[in-house]
Amino acid sequence: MAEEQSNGHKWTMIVDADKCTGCQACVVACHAENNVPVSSEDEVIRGRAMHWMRIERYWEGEYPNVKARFLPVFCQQCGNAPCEPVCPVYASYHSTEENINIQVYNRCVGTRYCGNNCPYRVRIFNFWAPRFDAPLEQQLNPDVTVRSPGVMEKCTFCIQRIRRGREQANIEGRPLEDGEIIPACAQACPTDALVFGDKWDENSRVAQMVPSERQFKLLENLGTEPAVYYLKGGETHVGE
Amino acid sequence: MLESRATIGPYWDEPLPDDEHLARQVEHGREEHLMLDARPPAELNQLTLARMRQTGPRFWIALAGLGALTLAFFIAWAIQIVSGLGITGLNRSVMWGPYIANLIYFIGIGHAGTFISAALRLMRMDFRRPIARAAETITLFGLACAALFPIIHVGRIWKLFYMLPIPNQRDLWPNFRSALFWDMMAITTYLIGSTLFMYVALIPDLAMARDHMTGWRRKLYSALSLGWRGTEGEWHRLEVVSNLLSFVIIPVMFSVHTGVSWNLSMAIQPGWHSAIFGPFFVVGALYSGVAAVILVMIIVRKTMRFGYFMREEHFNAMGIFLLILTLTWIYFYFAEWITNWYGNLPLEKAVQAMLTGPLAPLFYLMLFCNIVVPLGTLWSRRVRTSLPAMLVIGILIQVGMYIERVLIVSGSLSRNELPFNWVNYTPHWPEVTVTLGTLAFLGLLYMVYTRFVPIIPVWEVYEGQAMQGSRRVGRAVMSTRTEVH
Amino acid sequence: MRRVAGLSSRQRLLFGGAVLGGVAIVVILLVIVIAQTSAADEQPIAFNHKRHAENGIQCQFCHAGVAKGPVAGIPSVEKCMGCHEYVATDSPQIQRLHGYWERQEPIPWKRVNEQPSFVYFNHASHIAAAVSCGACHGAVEEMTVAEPVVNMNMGFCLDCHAQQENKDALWDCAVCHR
Amino acid sequence: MTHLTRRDFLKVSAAGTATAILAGCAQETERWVALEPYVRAPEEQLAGIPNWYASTCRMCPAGCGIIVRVMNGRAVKIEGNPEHPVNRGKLCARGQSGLQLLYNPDRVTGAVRQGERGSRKFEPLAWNEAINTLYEKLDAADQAVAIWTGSATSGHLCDLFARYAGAVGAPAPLRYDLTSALNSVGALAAANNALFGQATLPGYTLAQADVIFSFGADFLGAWLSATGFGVEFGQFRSQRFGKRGLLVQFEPKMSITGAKADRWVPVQPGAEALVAGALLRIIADEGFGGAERAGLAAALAGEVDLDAAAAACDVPLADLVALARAFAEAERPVAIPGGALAGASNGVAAVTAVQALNALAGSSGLGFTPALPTALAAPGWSSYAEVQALVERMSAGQVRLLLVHGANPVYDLPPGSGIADALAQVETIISFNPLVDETSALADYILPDRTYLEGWGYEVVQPAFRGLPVVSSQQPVVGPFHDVRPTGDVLLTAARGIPAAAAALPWTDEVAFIREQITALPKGASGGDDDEVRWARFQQHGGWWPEAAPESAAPELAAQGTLDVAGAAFDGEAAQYPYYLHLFPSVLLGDGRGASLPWLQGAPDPLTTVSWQTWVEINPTTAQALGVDHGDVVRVESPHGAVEVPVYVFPGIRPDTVAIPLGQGHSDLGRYARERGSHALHLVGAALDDVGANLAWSSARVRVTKLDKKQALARLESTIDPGEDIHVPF
Repeated sequence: MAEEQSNGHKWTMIVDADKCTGCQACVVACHAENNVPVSSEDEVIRGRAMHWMRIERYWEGEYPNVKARFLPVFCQQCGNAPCEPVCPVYASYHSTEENINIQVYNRCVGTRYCGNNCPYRVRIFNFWAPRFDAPLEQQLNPDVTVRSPGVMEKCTFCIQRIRRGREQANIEGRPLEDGEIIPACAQACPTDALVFGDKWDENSRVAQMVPSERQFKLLENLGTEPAVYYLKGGETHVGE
Repeated sequence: MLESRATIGPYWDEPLPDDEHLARQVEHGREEHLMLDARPPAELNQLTLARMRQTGPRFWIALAGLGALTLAFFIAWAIQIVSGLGITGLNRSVMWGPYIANLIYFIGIGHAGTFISAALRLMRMDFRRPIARAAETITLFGLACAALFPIIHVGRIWKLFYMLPIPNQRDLWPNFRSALFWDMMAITTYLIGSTLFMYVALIPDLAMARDHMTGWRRKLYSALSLGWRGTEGEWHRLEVVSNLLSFVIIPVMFSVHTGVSWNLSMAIQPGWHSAIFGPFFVVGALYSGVAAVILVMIIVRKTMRFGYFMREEHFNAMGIFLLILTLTWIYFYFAEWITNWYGNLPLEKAVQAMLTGPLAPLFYLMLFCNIVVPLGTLWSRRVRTSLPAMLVIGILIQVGMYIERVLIVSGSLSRNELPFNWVNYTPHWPEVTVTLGTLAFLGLLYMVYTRFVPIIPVWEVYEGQAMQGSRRVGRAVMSTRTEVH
Repeated sequence: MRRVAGLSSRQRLLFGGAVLGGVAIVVILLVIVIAQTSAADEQPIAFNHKRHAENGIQCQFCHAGVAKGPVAGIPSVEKCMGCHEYVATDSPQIQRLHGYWERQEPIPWKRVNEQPSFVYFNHASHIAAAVSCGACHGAVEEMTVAEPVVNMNMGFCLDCHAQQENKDALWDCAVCHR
Repeated sequence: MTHLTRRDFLKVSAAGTATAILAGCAQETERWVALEPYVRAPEEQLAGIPNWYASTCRMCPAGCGIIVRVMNGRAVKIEGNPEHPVNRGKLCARGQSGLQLLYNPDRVTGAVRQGERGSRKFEPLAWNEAINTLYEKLDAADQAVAIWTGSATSGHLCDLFARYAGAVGAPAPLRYDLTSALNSVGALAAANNALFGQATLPGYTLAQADVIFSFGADFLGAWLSATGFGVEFGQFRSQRFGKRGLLVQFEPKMSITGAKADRWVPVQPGAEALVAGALLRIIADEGFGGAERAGLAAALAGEVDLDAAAAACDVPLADLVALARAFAEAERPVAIPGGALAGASNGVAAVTAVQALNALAGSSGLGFTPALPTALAAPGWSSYAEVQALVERMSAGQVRLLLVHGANPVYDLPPGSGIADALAQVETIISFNPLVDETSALADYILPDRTYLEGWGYEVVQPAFRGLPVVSSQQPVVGPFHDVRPTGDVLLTAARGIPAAAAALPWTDEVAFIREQITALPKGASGGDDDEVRWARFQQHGGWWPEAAPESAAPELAAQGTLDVAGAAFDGEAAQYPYYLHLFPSVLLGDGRGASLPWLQGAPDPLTTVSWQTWVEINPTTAQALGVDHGDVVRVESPHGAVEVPVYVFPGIRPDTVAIPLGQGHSDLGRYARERGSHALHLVGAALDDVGANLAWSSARVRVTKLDKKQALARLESTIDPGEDIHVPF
């Protein structure tokens, strides 16, 4: 479904790979904000670590000219999302208001088709019932559903923050400001590697950052039209 | 029809020709061809009905064994529902495992039954007559078992009704864009169609059973036979309906496996995203399905002593059919493999590298089972007509085709676009139990079914034998006896 | 019917047993369902909305969060005591209230209207859109015992959302589910 | 599954189709946390609307400002305080996890007494009795009381403890833990003192730097003030006109700072001083950066074997020359020493050599925390020599009462220090830690302090950023979750019975003390003319800092003479112990405190993506020589001890070095930490470094033996080699 610029918002994230230090602040912030349970050691070994976002680390070259590159990967909120058409019950659907992908947990029956069809592998499945050893459940964010076992879940660009921000602006009868809504990851990122905003708002920071020559999209060849733009990591050379 | 049968009269009343050479030829023909080796209808009836009551100790032992496995399957399923899919070996990247492979596999083995019955019926192949019902039955139960798997597979079985198009106040419908939805529709349609197709053909035999049975069986059959009396009008309608259903069911059959394959090929997944998957899966399904029918034929013939009905000619014909399918399947497999190989896309190559790397034992076993063995043996008539040989080949093809499905489903998923997320898959006990248990369940259903309905379509055999001396010219039925001689 | 009548006594026993067993299972399951869904339990204090409304107390006086945020809120014991320290102190219900106050215990009110955990309803947005309380809660000011009036399911919400001007924006799943 | 809910029951019976459909009818209304009505509603609380409270993070000593989102009386999220000069609205993984300390299932819920030390059988103790006990023990111990504080001890508590100790004539409280050792605050302060006459932690301004040479300092990971440096680094990478700066990292094992560096130079452990000296020598010899800089370099650099330096870096000499040129010719070069090099036996010399590089450009990127206008100051860290002295006193039976707050000496010190035996000689040990850690397990009493989200406090921030002196505020964001009392109040109450202390500690409670300290400060950035307003603004804005940084000149080089570039000495013969041991704090678990928090345990290590475990990083070449691969368990043995850990084959490490992260290997500290991984500090001896003040924790050599065992690594990354065809997707 093509997206049309309407009165909605085109939420966009910019990931500056040059600044990402892989420090995991965003990952833990996401766990805290979105009630993502922690996977046990055995589950991680079985390849079921639950993170809505992860920092992929790729090695380049060999010692001593070795480089490690960090790539934060979370739901790319594709404009042309492969996960959406395959869901038989519309649990994975495209929000025409926010122009991101929404996962409706209570609608999900758990066919996991969307998970297979996501080339970024950012959709995770609740293989077990979530567990929070008492009293750790006191921390749970009341704005986010605790997902029941058997459903798919994924990064939502902190839809609860987006909605809260919009509702608040609505109640107060004013337009949204750029930077008013920030997802937990971008908020935590010490180096400011994650920038979030509405691309359709011409004055927003993201709208100005998108046309960078360092910009690329992850697996762009698949035509998924992600709403996440990456900025290539640079290199400063010695003696030039 | 009944009238025509009456006017031409049973040819077995004819004496053998006087010429000794010719007499031997006719005798040999009768030995080989069921249609030429006619027996009085009453005898056919008795032969079939007697076997339905036959339950020796071996029957009960087999029943108990299969029952135990089936029970294990349902217990494993219940445990999986309670504790969540965490007990399976599925993981973050390989979200579809043997459950989906089983779905494909069971639809596959169910595939050939109705095809054999319907297509061969339309092509007026007489050899189908005694085996048609045995084949249709495996379609029925194969599909029923296959239909369990989406239910076993989903995370929230108690919300499965969301997939049904139920009008509701919330304006929520299933997603008609989803291949999964259409797959479900196709399976349901095929299941209903196959059931009808089989049931329609079953009515005269149920009526026959009703007429020969007493007690509760009589009650059961009189209810099931819907008051069949065998009037000419009834026979006429039966033929019309059967022919109609035969025509209708074949496209549905194609749609089912194409639908299943599209679940995979419509996805952005190296190893899945292939244009050939539709026909490839249909052929693969026919391949495993025909092999399954042969297996069933052997077992039914052996355990129920149906040597009279299932003869060399049947195994020979099915063997040839299997050989043709082997070649077709090899063609498709080769076409898919070489396209990917020549295309040299890194991720497709990664999938192939996995098949020849960590999964090599499975991969080569699959090639051995699906290509080497059938291609090397089925050329020989001796092999085709040897029951032990066909049993082994049939089982090997089942194994091979099952492995092929698992490799396609779980194998491909373990290599995806971002190499950071590659992961291998090993099944855990629930998948193993459920898979074996479903096979047992299929066997159990089949076994019980053979004791409740005549597994040989007596009327069809009888009709075939009766029609053997006749052919249809326009609306008239004429004797062809001279041609036989 | 004739068939059943024609059965032997043993068969009838079996048949009847099967029917009874089936009915029993259905009843047990229904009880479970009802136990799950019915929340109309007795409140710890028989609060009378009607009486309070008659005395001119506005909804927002007690449910103070209703125009400010998602949750309307239940007043604290302190707030009740603000009036009832002096008002109607001889009523047995008010004496119960005093009991909670003296023990400094919160009143364990039974929830009357509740949404499942995956539904995020924002009272303030609805107040801002001038939806009256009664549109969903019924004429609470006429109730002696507060009861849910409408079945607040998704269909009920959407019936109303569909009639709004910005219906497309209100049709988004993320409006309520997050 | 701990309890069977109705929904579970329904699921049990769901094997039948009818039941399955029925289960679907049942609404999933179960809420994890229900809204509860109040008896007295706090004025600012409205159900469903969050409140934010500013406070200070205490997960490490950096002193970042936080704001905590509180809903319905529950703290649900910690975020960075955008106004705070240190972290400027950002917060690291450890800071985010503070909530799990507050709501940790293994917290000590009230005062307890332990009958037999180490039995872990605790009897509850009424607080009256507990405070009385503390008073009696304090009274009885008189001067023979020792106080051991650490990173988790709030600044105000350090001050109160110091005042108490001063009043009764006891030795000053010790402030030492593994964090301070790993940050090598002792070596940094000693070197700064020697070079610039400033015995404090250095601060660096990276935002405008054009070249950063970092020697071993993982300033983006777990060194000093990672979030503050992270913010600086972000600005460093996006300077005006597209300038992104040059970061060169010299370290034996790639840290995340090394991963972000434009050039990673694998310097041999212990040779950092040599390399820094070589850089100076080259600058001096080649005259890079103009006469002034070259002259300064010539004055500092001694005779250095340049070829040896290049060899120690595994780079050609030409590269080293190019690096020296880049540094010398940069407008604002910064050199940062830290991490393992400061823990080597030549630690102070190495730090000095690196810090000296800063002097070339007039120390433009270097700064020291300015003093506050009042007597308030950051409490100093103790040196390891002082720790040794206390351990000796304890062993000699001269300490009758030991108070432990915010530190965990049994875990924080290598076994060779003799801490365990020393503790056994102490008559009474009282711990104030919120969890039963290794030291609390040996304590007689635990009088748990409130966690920082429930308690009051302040923190004088060090190192400071942008030259701003900062007193960060700490206030309760939620009511106390358990029956725990603030240690400040407990101490003040108990001290009232001791005449000498009562006079020195006249405050009724700790808040009165904090208030007095804070209101003495002049008007800061948040304004406030009278005390009341200033006190309120202090809490509201998360602390006190001036509107603008006080004028301060760049640090003047005080030292003269050439630098000492001798290599470090290592424990163990090279023949017997062929590999250097490189210990490093985990980015997530820090010095081990994080191990009790599931978020940190479950988050993958940035470079190895391993969670929940300890591993040893080995170069692929070395691994091949040893015949080991990922997940093979090896025995890493030093002259001081041995650990058994699985191998992670790590491309970014020198072949002659193996690296083990610290943080795991707890025998206590709650269910998430207990019996998990190994504590590599057991491989380290208790020797002192070149100035005889700091623990030389990075001075062991080890041998590695393959064991016939495997342990699957809990890696997030794929365990499958993608082969050569698959490229990094960017």
